[in-house]
This record gives sequence, structure tokens and C-alpha cells, in this order.
Amino acid sequence: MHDSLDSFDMPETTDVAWCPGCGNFKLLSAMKRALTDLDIDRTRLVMVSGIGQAGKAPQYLNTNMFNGLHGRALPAALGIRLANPELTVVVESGDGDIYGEGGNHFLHTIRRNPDITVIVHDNMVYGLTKGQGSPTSCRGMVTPVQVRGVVMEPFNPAAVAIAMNAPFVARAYAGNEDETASIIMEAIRFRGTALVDVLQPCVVFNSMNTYAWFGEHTRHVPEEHDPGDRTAAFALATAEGPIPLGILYRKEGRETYEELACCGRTPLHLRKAPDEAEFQNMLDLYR
Amino acid sequence: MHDSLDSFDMPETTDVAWCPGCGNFKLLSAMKRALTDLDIDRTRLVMVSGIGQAGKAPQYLNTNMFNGLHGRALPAALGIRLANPELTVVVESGDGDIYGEGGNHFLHTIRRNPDITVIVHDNMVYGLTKGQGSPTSCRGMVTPVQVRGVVMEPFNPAAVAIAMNAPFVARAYAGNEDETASIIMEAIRFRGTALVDVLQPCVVFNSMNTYAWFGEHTRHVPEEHDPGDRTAAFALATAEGPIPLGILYRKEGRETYEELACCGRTPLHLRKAPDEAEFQNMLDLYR
Amino acid sequence: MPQDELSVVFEGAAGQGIKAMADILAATLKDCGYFVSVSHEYMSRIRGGSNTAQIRITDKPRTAYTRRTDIYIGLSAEALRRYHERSGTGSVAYIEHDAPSDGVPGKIVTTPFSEMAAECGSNRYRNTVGGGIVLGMLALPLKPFITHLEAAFARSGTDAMKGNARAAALGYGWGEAHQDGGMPFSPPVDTDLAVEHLLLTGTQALGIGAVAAGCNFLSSYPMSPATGLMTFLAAHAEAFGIVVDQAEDEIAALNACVGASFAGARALASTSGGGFDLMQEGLSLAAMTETPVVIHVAQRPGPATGLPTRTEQGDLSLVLHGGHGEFPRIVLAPGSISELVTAMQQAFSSSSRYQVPVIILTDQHLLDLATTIPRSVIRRIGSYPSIIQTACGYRRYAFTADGISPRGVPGYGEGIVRADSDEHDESGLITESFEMRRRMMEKRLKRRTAMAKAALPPSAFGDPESAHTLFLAWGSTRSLLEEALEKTGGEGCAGLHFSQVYPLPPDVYRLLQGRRLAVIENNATGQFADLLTREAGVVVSHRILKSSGEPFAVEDICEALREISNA
Amino acid sequence: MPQDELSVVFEGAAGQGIKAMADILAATLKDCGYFVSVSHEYMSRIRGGSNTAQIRITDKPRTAYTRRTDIYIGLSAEALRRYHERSGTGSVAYIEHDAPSDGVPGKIVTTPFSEMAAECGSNRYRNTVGGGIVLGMLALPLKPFITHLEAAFARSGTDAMKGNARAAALGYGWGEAHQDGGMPFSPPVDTDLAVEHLLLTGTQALGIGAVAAGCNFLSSYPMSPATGLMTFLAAHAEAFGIVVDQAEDEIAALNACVGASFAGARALASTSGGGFDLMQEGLSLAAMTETPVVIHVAQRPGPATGLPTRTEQGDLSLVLHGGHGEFPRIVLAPGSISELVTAMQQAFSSSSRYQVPVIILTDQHLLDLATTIPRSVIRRIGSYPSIIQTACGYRRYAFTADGISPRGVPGYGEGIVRADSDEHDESGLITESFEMRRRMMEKRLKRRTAMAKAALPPSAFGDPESAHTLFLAWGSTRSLLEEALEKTGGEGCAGLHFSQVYPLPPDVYRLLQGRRLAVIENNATGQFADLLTREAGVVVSHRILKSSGEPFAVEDICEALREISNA
Ligand SMILES: Cc1ncc(C[n+]2csc(CCOP(=O)(O)OP(=O)(O)O)c2C)c(N)n1
Ligand SMILES: Cc1ncc(C[n+]2csc(CCOP(=O)(O)OP(=O)(O)O)c2C)c(N)n1
Ligand code: SF4
Ligand code: SF4
Ligand SMILES: [Mg+2]
Ligand SMILES: [Mg+2]
Repeated sequence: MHDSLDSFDMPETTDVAWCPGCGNFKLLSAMKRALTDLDIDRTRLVMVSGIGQAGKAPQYLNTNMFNGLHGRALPAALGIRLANPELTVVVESGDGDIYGEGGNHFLHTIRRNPDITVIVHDNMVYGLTKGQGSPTSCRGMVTPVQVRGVVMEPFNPAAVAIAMNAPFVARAYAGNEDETASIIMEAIRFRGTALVDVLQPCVVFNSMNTYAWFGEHTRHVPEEHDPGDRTAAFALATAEGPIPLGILYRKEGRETYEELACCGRTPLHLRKAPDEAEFQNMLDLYR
Repeated sequence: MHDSLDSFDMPETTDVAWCPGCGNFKLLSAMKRALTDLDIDRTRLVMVSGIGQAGKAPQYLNTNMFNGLHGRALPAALGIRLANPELTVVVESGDGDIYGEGGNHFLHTIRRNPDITVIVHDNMVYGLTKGQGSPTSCRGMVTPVQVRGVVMEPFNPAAVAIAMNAPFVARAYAGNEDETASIIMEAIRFRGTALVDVLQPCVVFNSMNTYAWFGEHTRHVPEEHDPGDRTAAFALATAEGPIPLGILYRKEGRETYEELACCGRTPLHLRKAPDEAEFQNMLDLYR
Repeated sequence: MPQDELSVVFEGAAGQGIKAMADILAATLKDCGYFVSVSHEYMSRIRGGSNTAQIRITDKPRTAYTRRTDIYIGLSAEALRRYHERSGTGSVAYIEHDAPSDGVPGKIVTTPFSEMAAECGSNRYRNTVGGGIVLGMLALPLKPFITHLEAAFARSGTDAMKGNARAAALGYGWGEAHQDGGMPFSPPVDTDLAVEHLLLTGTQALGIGAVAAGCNFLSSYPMSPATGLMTFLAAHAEAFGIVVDQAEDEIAALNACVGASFAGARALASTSGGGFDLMQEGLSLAAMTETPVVIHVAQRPGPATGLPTRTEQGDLSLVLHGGHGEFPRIVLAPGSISELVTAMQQAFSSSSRYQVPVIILTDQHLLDLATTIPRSVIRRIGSYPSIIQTACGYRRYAFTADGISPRGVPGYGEGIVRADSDEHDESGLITESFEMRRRMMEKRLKRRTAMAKAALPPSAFGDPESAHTLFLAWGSTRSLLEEALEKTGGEGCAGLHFSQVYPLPPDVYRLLQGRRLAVIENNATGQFADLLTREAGVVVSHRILKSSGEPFAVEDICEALREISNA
Repeated sequence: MPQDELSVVFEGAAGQGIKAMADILAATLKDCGYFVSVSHEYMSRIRGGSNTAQIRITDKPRTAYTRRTDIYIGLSAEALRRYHERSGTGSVAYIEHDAPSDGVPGKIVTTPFSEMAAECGSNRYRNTVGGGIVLGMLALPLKPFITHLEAAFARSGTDAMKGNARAAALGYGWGEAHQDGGMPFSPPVDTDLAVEHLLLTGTQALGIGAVAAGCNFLSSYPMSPATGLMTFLAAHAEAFGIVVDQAEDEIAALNACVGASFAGARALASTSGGGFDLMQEGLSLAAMTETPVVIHVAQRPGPATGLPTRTEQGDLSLVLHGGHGEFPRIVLAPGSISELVTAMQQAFSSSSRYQVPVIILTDQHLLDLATTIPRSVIRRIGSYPSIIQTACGYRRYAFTADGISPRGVPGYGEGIVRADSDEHDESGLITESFEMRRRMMEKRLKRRTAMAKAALPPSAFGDPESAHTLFLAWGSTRSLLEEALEKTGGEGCAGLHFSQVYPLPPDVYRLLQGRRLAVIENNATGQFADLLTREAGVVVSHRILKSSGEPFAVEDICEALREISNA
């Protein structure tokens, strides 16, 4: 069986359902590189996703996987992490999945701050359902549903995450595989909820945000930027012009939800049946 | 029948289900005052709410009402407004309702920017369900569920709305009835989605954020603040210390969703059956 | 002849401490050696309005709600109106009022609650005055009442403790002085009640069941009447190592439970109908991924928000069919406090054994009901099914004879564990093979056979084997069926109560066929009757239904039983 | 003897233009005077894999999927494998391959698609080559094909138009040259087909129905196979003044629809099972507020994400019982392209008339099916029920004899219009009165009588009155039932197809009683059979089921019919 291999690669024969030339492939290899370089134990990692083209990513990594419902990767990841704080939990899903259907979980997972990494394949479109506008679609993009072009304000994941006081907020571009890998590594190393919004061309349905477009419309987070400064991070995230790539905001030291909400670090499946004396003590309360 | 009266007051005999001394009463009278002063036609106004103590507010105003599901006031309000752009639509609901259960709609309604006013009774607690932590509850608040105190980062409605580029973002304090009324008036007059987060003591379940507490922990938006400056508004919304009251952010001129998404201003219920010639034209496409 | 039961009704506005006082009085009466049960009904508001608590005092365990009112303590402005609704010729009311009482059948003792409470230092003590009156009137000892009051108000400071004690004594005196002939009542039946019985609400029973089952994870969103279970587990979280997460919505709650269970937790979600609506996709996910999960659905009257604090059994069809696609599930509907303790444990054990979602269906009336139950009845039956340590090559969905695959969790062993919401192969990877799909559907559905075989049989009242008319109940109406049959059961009548409603045990079909069937359901359409027709092909000729938001009273059922038996 | 039907199968990877070519070829064949229908099956991916489209060419209308393959055009790397699955001894395949074809029953003509396409300027034209081959092989005129190609690629520029025309001609030549004996086929049956028939997919038919019904509001979230209806209405939004809102999730979608309908819109939501799970609370809200709304539920195989692009009829029980609490609803399950047009109009008119939610249940197979239908069949039956102008004192939920109150909307008249998710009084204000609750429940449920009376009767095939065995179908299996009965129907067999599954018309009970019943359902458990048992107390002895994600082929049904008739 392939899971005996000590690598994150799936067997050669695996039928990858992505389109040739898609940015998803670059992100997948950046992810493999990051996981390998971090020397993460494949049996103690869980990749969690929702549904979409991006949501298939965990199918192509040789590790534990929870491929749940569209939009619901974050609560599932939270549950996994709370049940077993010894697992490394990485969420990988689409912009529609995390910011659209799953928007409420995006907000409230950040409020909790579990130690999970959230990688969003942000192709600014709904890929799997064939090209409707997504929360991050640019204004004016014409689609079969948005026949007169997208009219809604694009969702700015970095700005909102910073407003939510997420402790680690980064953007990357799948076209820069090295940088993406190293940002993912930082994010996984970070203790707390780390968001990496990865810009990624969809070569079939998004003819607006192409490789060339991203080349022109991105820049690096300026050297002088202080990722510890929330207002500066917000200003950077919302500034007109090219999208800044890199770590926009980073604040160490906040306790994680599992530290605050769990009772001990023992994985739940290893806990013993409730102690009989404690049980009788509880009953005594209702005498 | 009371609806023949030309006032927003309900009959004296109306049984108001709020607790004596609750901040909801102050907000109700501020709301009545604003509506009266704006000289709004009772028959062309729709108050929309979800479920909660706050959500009952429309029951106590003599005007059209849609009291929907918990958390779903915003999509209902959107539907109403799209169906009839001649109606004034005001949402009034609780912090749990709008920011908790309804958080995803909060994000995406702002992205659309329909011309509706959103008044949140922010008592920092779940009132109707008897005192659990709400999204805006302060850290450390002990409740029957949060037995060791709330551990999640409080939701900052103003900061998130500004990050979403909501065009009108204000906070008020129900204890200041006059100011609340005038902010509500501004919000209703504003063309586009206007958020007013109204701080409001819950005298039964929230013993932390009392009238006295709000007195101490609020201040006015500084004179020199420029509500047109998004970064400054963000800095103000997220600054440590007292909560700023007033209009934090305001940006005129953005087109509303109904202008962009509707086809004409005629209310849908007055539209004619589809034209036969158009209908046959459509069929011709499938010959 | 002394009466063998009494019904004491406490009425008051929300915020007047009706519930607290009824509970304390019930505990006191238990200590005096009586069986007690308390039924609560209340409005959807925090202050004001009019709520009641009915304390039934009986010489044997009786928990059904009754129309009977012997003693009525009325504190709110609505006290007289509500007394009017439920008083009989033998009733005595203690009400602070001067209004005309025309047409009220019972007696009224005008009682200066406010004055007495004020004498003790605060208007707040009116409820305690009421408690004292009941005991004085019945000539029961005051002492245990004071003890319970002290325990209850220990954290409120000495002033409150003293004030309450004083109010109890004042009320007691008033009760003695205004006995109105007294209420001849059988002597205490069981002096062991004080020590060998617990006084539990439905919610507490469920919570105890969950602890006993080794539940160690709850994610839920507050919703009446389901919130209490979350609160219970939060209170005991530290002691038993339970993770309690208040979710942002019901969708998150169930998905967190499924995620947690995938990683090895024993996970529970608690909600009501409207919240369960939102959990259906998650239910379908649990089924598809074969992840055990227990969902408590606490019914209240719908549709939509309906009557949020009232009672109904309107969501049976929903829990039977909710969630898209086809998959097996188990639905339990415990009918008594002790069944609640057991059902929760059975839910966890079946959910783990069959790797299916299990739903426990309760309702407001049952959850808020408090009653005495022998401590010995609370047994820990939970088996702790093993999670296997995986080896290299582990396949989460390996085909087996009964369709159930050994369950591994990530991080425990050398295997890789994959769960997939898409159709998948044995290793959990996505597939589009029609053949694999066919086999996986078969695998998931196959376990239904074993599940049906292991289904809990119904409880019988009377002799169903020889009866020509069977009265059928499920969930909270159990005590009504039992008591009504005992009191009115004609020749040839018997009752069956189903604490498991799905799947039904196969031999029930035999029992039901060829008899006259009547269901008792606290809903408008008779959903259980429909289920029986669908599953057993039997026709239910009589439906005893109620959907006003109130529970049935035992008198309603007695009457219906008489009518149907004589028809 | 010339054959009276042909089946042409196009195979290719996603992205190879299989669907587009099948549609163009179908239009061409229609213009040649043949009845055609196209069945699509495809994988859940955007590029790669292997999809097929089957074009049935018949001398009378036939839309059932068939196992038969006469001509096979295979373009993907999987072409041979897939040919193997569905070829018969009479099949001819045009495949670009050198692999051994051991055991494949049909013939294979190795065809240089890539080479020919390259000759025309691009690999993209392989599908067009295939289209040309089919026409050449059948010796049908090339001209109409070129016309359709030009129309289809008009917007892609002259290069594309020329390239396609060239590829068509090249293919045509290859087909003529490699006729392999040719396919003797009946001459064109109906020369009026070209002008008097439309070629419509199920989705288009639904969309046309929605436009005809005066639908002017849609809020939905994309989900296969339901998205097409949203896309259709978006395309026609401007022309017909339809507001199309892509919601952030399904919860928002339905709540926006209910809000819009409250304010006077004719509102529609389109989703699939998983999205409908999320709409259940909104469904319950629509019912409680008595707000008309139409929900299209496009079924696909569950549970959970299942097989997102495949077909199944697994959500009947869900739509019958979804939403908490008890309330009336209507469920339609149209079975043909023309029924889709009508059903959508009926849905809107019933929803407005009874002020209840109406659900239209379809599935992937039916929605993607394309077929010729006479233009004259498309009739606008939609009645436009009046919204009243309210007067002072208007009460939205006024009690009436049939339970249905005159419907006003805010801003239209002098009245105040209130909708409440809580139990409410006649004016729509919250109430906690048990009596009001009782009356409102009665009011809401009362309309069921009229709804049942007006229920659409099933379509009969054969003579059900005299049959001893009845084959029952609902939704997309209509054409299978019809064709299979025609081909195999033994003595005493007849069929009934239900395009309304709930409520069932009352006299169906009479029809079903005392006969041998068999259902045809594209699911694993026979949900319609269960419904019939529940509603009519009849036992369905045979269940013809399939839940592999594939539609039934007409051969499956013929075989089952034969078996059951002879049993
Ligand atoms: C409840 C629900 N609604 C809708 C869908 C259909 N659906 C599947 S993927 C998807 C969008 C995918 O977009 P995104 O998350 O951006 O991923 P991408 O395909 O672009 O990588 C949708 C709407 C679903 N599976 N479940
Ligand atoms: C789907 C659903 N979940 C939960 C509830 C229960 N519920 C009713 S009100 C409420 C919270 C109210 O809090 P908030 O919105 O802050 O209003 P408040 O009562 O504090 O004014 C909840 C959880 C519900 N009615 N519906
Ligand atoms: S549809 Fe777009 S995002 Fe999805 S795999 Fe293809 S190119 Fe990539
Ligand atoms: S519970 Fe709190 S918020 Fe609600 S009415 Fe009472 S005091 Fe006000
Ligand atoms: Mg995307
Ligand atoms: Mg609140």
C-alpha cells in the first residue's frame, strides 16, 4: 500500500481531477514541500477540506484526510483539533468554500483561535460548479450568472481576518511556488489560527485573473512593514493597487482555544470511562 | 384597529415581553423618535428582525413587519428590498442573531450594499435563551455555558464592517437616547447599507456590561476624526480603551445592489405577466 | 378517606422564582417521604407574564400532567385568570387579590404575599411565602424546607438565607391558620425516598446518561428546550474531561461533532427542530463518513419559531427522514426520567457499534419534568467500543460481512485514516466508479438488518398479547398511557410505549397486526401512526392528538381511552 | 428491414466538447426530420476523465436511456474501455487507438481524429470530426450540420467557424468511406420537426416554465445539477424583468425568497439535496408565514457530497418531511420535458393559491436530457393570482372558511402587513394563547383538503382500471415506464406515472387497492413505495431499484417488467 511510503506523494496512478495548467498543482507541490521540509509525521497530520476543486487537494496527499461538506471545513477541523490536540491540522479549501458558504465559520473560528492552518486556494471564482462569481471575484467579471458582471464588493480576506484580530494573516501567490511553500511553513509553525490566502489562477473559468494578471497585480509586502502593527496591516491589506504578498499581520502569544477549552491534552479517544466515584459525586448533587 | 392611527405606537394594552429596566425600551423609543422625525410613511416601511429579545422590537412598532428566523433577518430584508425598492427597510435584531447565527449574511449583505438600515441591539449576551456568551461578549464573562468565562476574541462589528468596506458604520449607546435617535436617522437617510451597533444593557443576564459600565467604557468619536478615512476609522474601531460612539465610517455614492441587480424600480408585484412576443422570442432560441 | 394524591400549582411571572420554589418544595416533599413530580410550563420571556409549575404529590410514582389542582399559589397579576382555567370544586387558592372571583369553582384565600414578603425584607420572598403556605396547610414539617432553602441560597449571602427562612415560617403560619379544613392526605409512603431517591429533571437525566456514556465532546448552539443539556455538561465538564464548545450556529455544531468523532471523540449535539433543520447536511455527512454521532432533538411547537417554550411531538417525521440521500439511522424516544438516562447510553453505544447517527427525541415537557427516581435505577450500561490501532495499509471503509468496518482514528497507529463526503473507495478516497458506488451503498445500508434485530422492544402496559385494542405511545407520553390505562383500562385494552421508534423491532409487526390501534401523540397529524403504517402496513384507526402547545393531561387520555374502548 | 431507431454515443474527456457536439448533432438530426433525445453522463471534473452523450434517433418520441449503441465516437484515453462496457454485436466504434480490443463485441474502425483535426488547424476540432463521421456514415446531409456549427461558433471568430466546417467535412468523408455496411434506418418521419419542434433540455424546460409562470425573483447558490436553472433565468433576466441573486449560501437563498415573496415577488429557489438540507428551516418559515415559494430540488446521489454529477431519486422522503413542525406542502415530480414546463407553472399557481411551499423534484438525468418537443405543447397556463390592495385594519392571517387569507403585501394599500415566524394572531402579531395556537394550526392545515382535491392525477399507460399488475413511476422514469410497457407489457399490466407525488389525489387509493404493485425508482430503498403504503395503506410487492449513480436503461425496465409479469 502506498501509505507505507514515507512521502506525501500519492501513487503515480492517482487520477488528479484538476485541469492541466491549473494553479492548484503549484499549490499542491508547495504544500508537499512545506510538509516535507517541516518533517511532519504523515500519520499525525490531518488535512481537512470542504468541497470544490480546491477541496480535492487532500485527496492528492498521502496523509490523513477529512474531506467534509462544502463550506464546513473549519468546524470539522476545530472538532478534530479539540478531540486530539496532538494532531497537526491543516485546512485546504476554496475561496467559495471558506469565504462564501463557510463565511460564518471563518469569523468564529478566528475568534476561537485554535492552532490550525487555513490555506485558501483563492482563484476568485467557483471552479467546480463551472465559473460563477465567488466572494473574491473582481467587480465586472462576467459569468453565466453574473451576466452583467459581478457587482458585489470583493471580499478582502486579509482585511477581515485582521479586523477579527486573527493572529497570523498572509497572502501568497501560487505562481511563486518557493515563497508560497515558505509562507505555508511559517503558518504551520505558528501557534494559533494562521490564514494563508493563496492567489491562484483558474485557467478554465477565470479569464480575468490569469498568471499574467497576478504577475502585474501583486507585489511583496514592503520590507519596512511591521507585521506587528494591526492598523498598518489593515492599511496594507486595503490599499489600492497591487495585492501585497507575504505575512501582513502576526501576533504571537495568544492562547489557543484548545488550551482554554479542553481539559488536558490527552486525546479524547484515549481517555478512560468516567470515574465511578466522580460519577456518584455528581449523582449526590441531585439527592 | 390601531393601524389606523397615524403613529408608530402600538395600543396601550400591548404586552411588551421585555424586562423592566432593559435597554431595549430606550432603543425602541429612539427608533420611534427617528421614524417619526423622518416622517416615514408607516405603510411603506418594513421592520425586519430575527429571533431574540431584540428581535421582538418590530412587534412593538405599528408598521409592516417581517419577524423571521433566528439569524436570517438580513437575507429576508434583502429579498424585501429587491422585491420592492420603494419600501424603506430597517432591520432590528440582536448581536447573537446578526453576528452569531447570521454572521455569513452580515458579511455578504454588506458586500451587496442594498439600501437597508441594520440596527443591532448589542447587549453582549444571548438574552432570550438565558444568558450564554454572544459573539460580542467580553472575555472572562462567566455564564452557564462559559463556566470558566468567555475565552473567545469578542467580535468587533465596526472593525469588521469597515474591513468589508460597509459604507456607513456607526455605534451608539441606548443609554443616550437622543444621540441614538439621531444616529438612526442618519443611517436611515443614508443610501446604502448602514450599520448601527447599539450598545444596550441586559439587566438580567449581563451583570458585566451594565449602565454604569457603558458609562465608563464609552466615549464619543473624537471631533477631529474624519469618517471618510477608512484606515483611521479602523484604527478608531480597534483602539484599546473606551468604545467610540458616533459615525465611524461613511462613504457616499456607492451604487446600491437593487440599482445594479434589479431590472427597473417597479415593485415586482405590480409587474405584468411576461410579454407574449418576448416569450416566443425566447422559444425561438431553442428551435 | 385520605386522598392518595395532591396537586399543588405555583403560578407567577417570569422572574418571580416559581421554578426555583417548585423545585425546592419538591425536594422537601421527597424528604418527607412522598413521590413527587413537577411539570413546568412557561412563556417565551425573561420577566413578566404568567408561568406555572405543578407539583404532583403521590403515593406511588406518577409523573403525568394532571388538570387537578388542590392547592394553588398565585403570585402574578394573571393569577386569578389562570386559577379560573384550572381550579375544581375542591381547589383552594392563595392569591393576593381583591377582584371578583365569579364563576371560579374553587375557593380563594386572599393572602397578603407582598406584605409578608416585605416583612422579611424584600418582595422577592413571595415565592418562599407560598412554599411555606403549602407545607403549613398540609401540616408537614417546616424543617426540611428550611434546610433546602439554605442550601439553595447559600451563595446569595446571609441576608437572603435569613429572609427566606423567615418568609417560609411566615407562610407556614398562614397556611396552618388558613387550612380551610385541610387536605387529608395519605401518610408518607416511603421513608427511604429521602436517601434512596434522586430528584431529577429530564435534562439532568439526559446529562447523567451522557456522562455515563463517556460523552467527552459537545458542540451546540443555544436553543430552547435543548440548551439545558449543554449547560449540564458545561457544569460537569471539568470533572469528567468533557470538551464543551458553544458553536456559532447549528451547522458548525454538528460538523464539529463529526470532525471530533472522526478524531476519536464521543460526540454529542443538542438542539431543537429549527436547529436540527440546519444540521441535516451534517447528518448526511456523518452517515456517509460512517462517523458515530449522537444528536439530541428537543421538540417544541413549530413550524418556524412557533412557540419556543412550549411542548409538542411534531418532529418525528423530520428526524426519520432528515438529511439527503439514503442511509441508516436510529431514533430513540425515551418516555421517562430513567429511560432518558438509559437511552443516552444506548445512543452512544449503538452509534459506535453501527457507526451511524443516533437521534434522541425529547420534548420541552419531558425535559423540564422533575421527579423522584430510585438511585439504583441509574445504571451505567455504556460499553466502550474499541477504536482500533491502525496498521499500515489500514482502510477505513474496508468491506466486511456486516458492512461495518473496524474504526481507526488519525494519529493512533501506523495507518492513514481518510473520511470522505464524496462517494469513496475502501481507503476513503474519492471514486466515480459505479460499481464501487453500488458496493458502498450496499455496505452502508446492510447494517440495517443488525440494527433492526437489536432494536429496543416497546414497554407493555397490560397484556398486549391478548388485547383487542392497543394504545400506542412514544416519547414523553409514556406516563400518561400508563396511568390512564391503570385508571380506565377496559377489558381487552393494553398499551405499548416505544422508546425506540426507528428501526422498529421486527416482531412488533406481529403484535400490531389484526388489532384495533390508537396512538397518543402530542402533535397535529399522528406522525407515529404514519410510521407504523409505512413500516408494518397496519392501519391506525384512532389518533389521540393535541398540538396546542400544552402537554396532554392524564384526564384527556383517560377520557379518550374510555371513548375508544367503548366505541 | 430498416431499423426504427439508432443510438449514437459520443465519448470524450471533459473539455473535449462532447456535450456541445452532441447538442449540435441532435439539432441537425431534428432538422433532418428525426426525433432525437440526448442523455448525458459526466464526471465531477472540469477537464479530463471520460464523459458520454447518447443520442437516440427514433421514428417516434423516445427519451429513455438505452444500453444500445449503434455508432460510437470515442475521443478520450478511456474510449476503448468505455466502448467495451456498452457495445453490442451491431456496434461500430470510431476510436483513435491501437490497443487490443479483445472481447469487445462490436466493431472498431481505427480513426485518426487527431490527425484530421490537426489538418483543420487544431486538436479542438476532434469532436466536430466525430459529428461529421456520424452524418457521413448515415448518409444524411452535411449542410444543416454546417449551419448549426456556424451558429454555435459565430462568436468564436472566423477561424473557428472555418476550422469546424472543415473538420465536419473531413469527418463526413471518413464516415462515408468507412460505413461498414451502413446503418439502414427508417426515412425521416416528420418533416415538420425542423420548424414545429424545439430541442429542449430539462433545465431549459423548467426555465421556460418559470418565465411562463411569471417568476420574477430567484435567489440560489450554485449546486449541480440545479445551477442550470439559475443560469437560464440570469440569461433571460433582462428581457423578463427577473431579479437573479446569487446568494452566499442556501439559507440566505431561501430566506431571501421568502422575504421577496412576502413583499410581492414570485420567488423561486433552485438547489440540490445538500442545499435543500440547509433550506429546511426556511421552508418551515415559508409555511408558518404562509408565504408562497417554489423550490426546485435537483436530485443527485447522496448521502453528503456523494456523486455530484450523477443521477438518483433519493430525496423524495426528504422533501416530503423536511422542515420542522407540521405544515402542508405540495411536491411535484414531472417526468418529461413538457411536464417540466407545465409543472413549474403549476408550482407557482398552487403556491400562490394555497400560500404554501411547493417543491419540484427533478434529477440530473432529466435536467440534462435534451429532446425534441412540439412547440405547440408549450402552453402558458399560469394564472396570476391577485394580491389584494389592503385596507385599514387588514389582517394577514384572518380566519376564513378554507383557512386561506387574502394576501396583501407591504406598501400596497392602507393596511399594515405583518409576517411572523412565531405563532401569531390574525394580524400577525406574536401570541402565546393556546387557543389561538390551536386555531392557527387548524387554519394552516385545513387547506390540505382543497390541495388534495386539486392534486394532479397520474398519467396512465395501458388500462390501469382492468390491470392486475400496476407499474408505478414518478419523476424522471416516466419515459422508461412508457417505452418498456409498450415493448413488453404483458396481459393485465399497466403503468401509472405520478408527476405529483404529494398530496396524492384521493381516488388513486381506489386505483391501487387490490392489485399487484411494482415501483420503479432510481434509489436504493423505494421511497415512493413507502409513501404509497403510508398514504394509501397498500403494499408494494415489487421494487425495481437502482442507486449506482446511473439512470436505468430501458432494457433494465423491460427485463424487470417481464420478470414481474411472469412471476
Ligand atoms: C451545500 C452545498 N452547496 C453547494 C455545493 C456545490 N458546490 C460545490 S463546489 C462549489 C464552489 C466551489 O468553489 P470554491 O470553493 O471557490 O472552489 P474551487 O472549485 O474554485 O476550487 C459549490 C458551490 C455543494 N457541494 N454543497
Ligand atoms: C436556528 C435557531 N437556533 C437557535 C435559536 C434559539 N435562539 C433564540 S434567540 C437566541 C439568541 C438571542 O440572542 P440575541 O440575538 O443576542 O438577542 P437578545 O435576546 O440578546 O436580544 C437563540 C440562540 C433559534 N430560535 N433558532
Ligand atoms: S476549474 Fe479552474 S481551478 Fe479548477 S482545476 Fe480547472 S483550472 Fe483549476
Ligand atoms: S433578557 Fe436582557 S436584553 Fe432581554 S429584555 Fe431582559 S434585560 Fe432586556
Ligand atoms: Mg474558487
Ligand atoms: Mg443579545
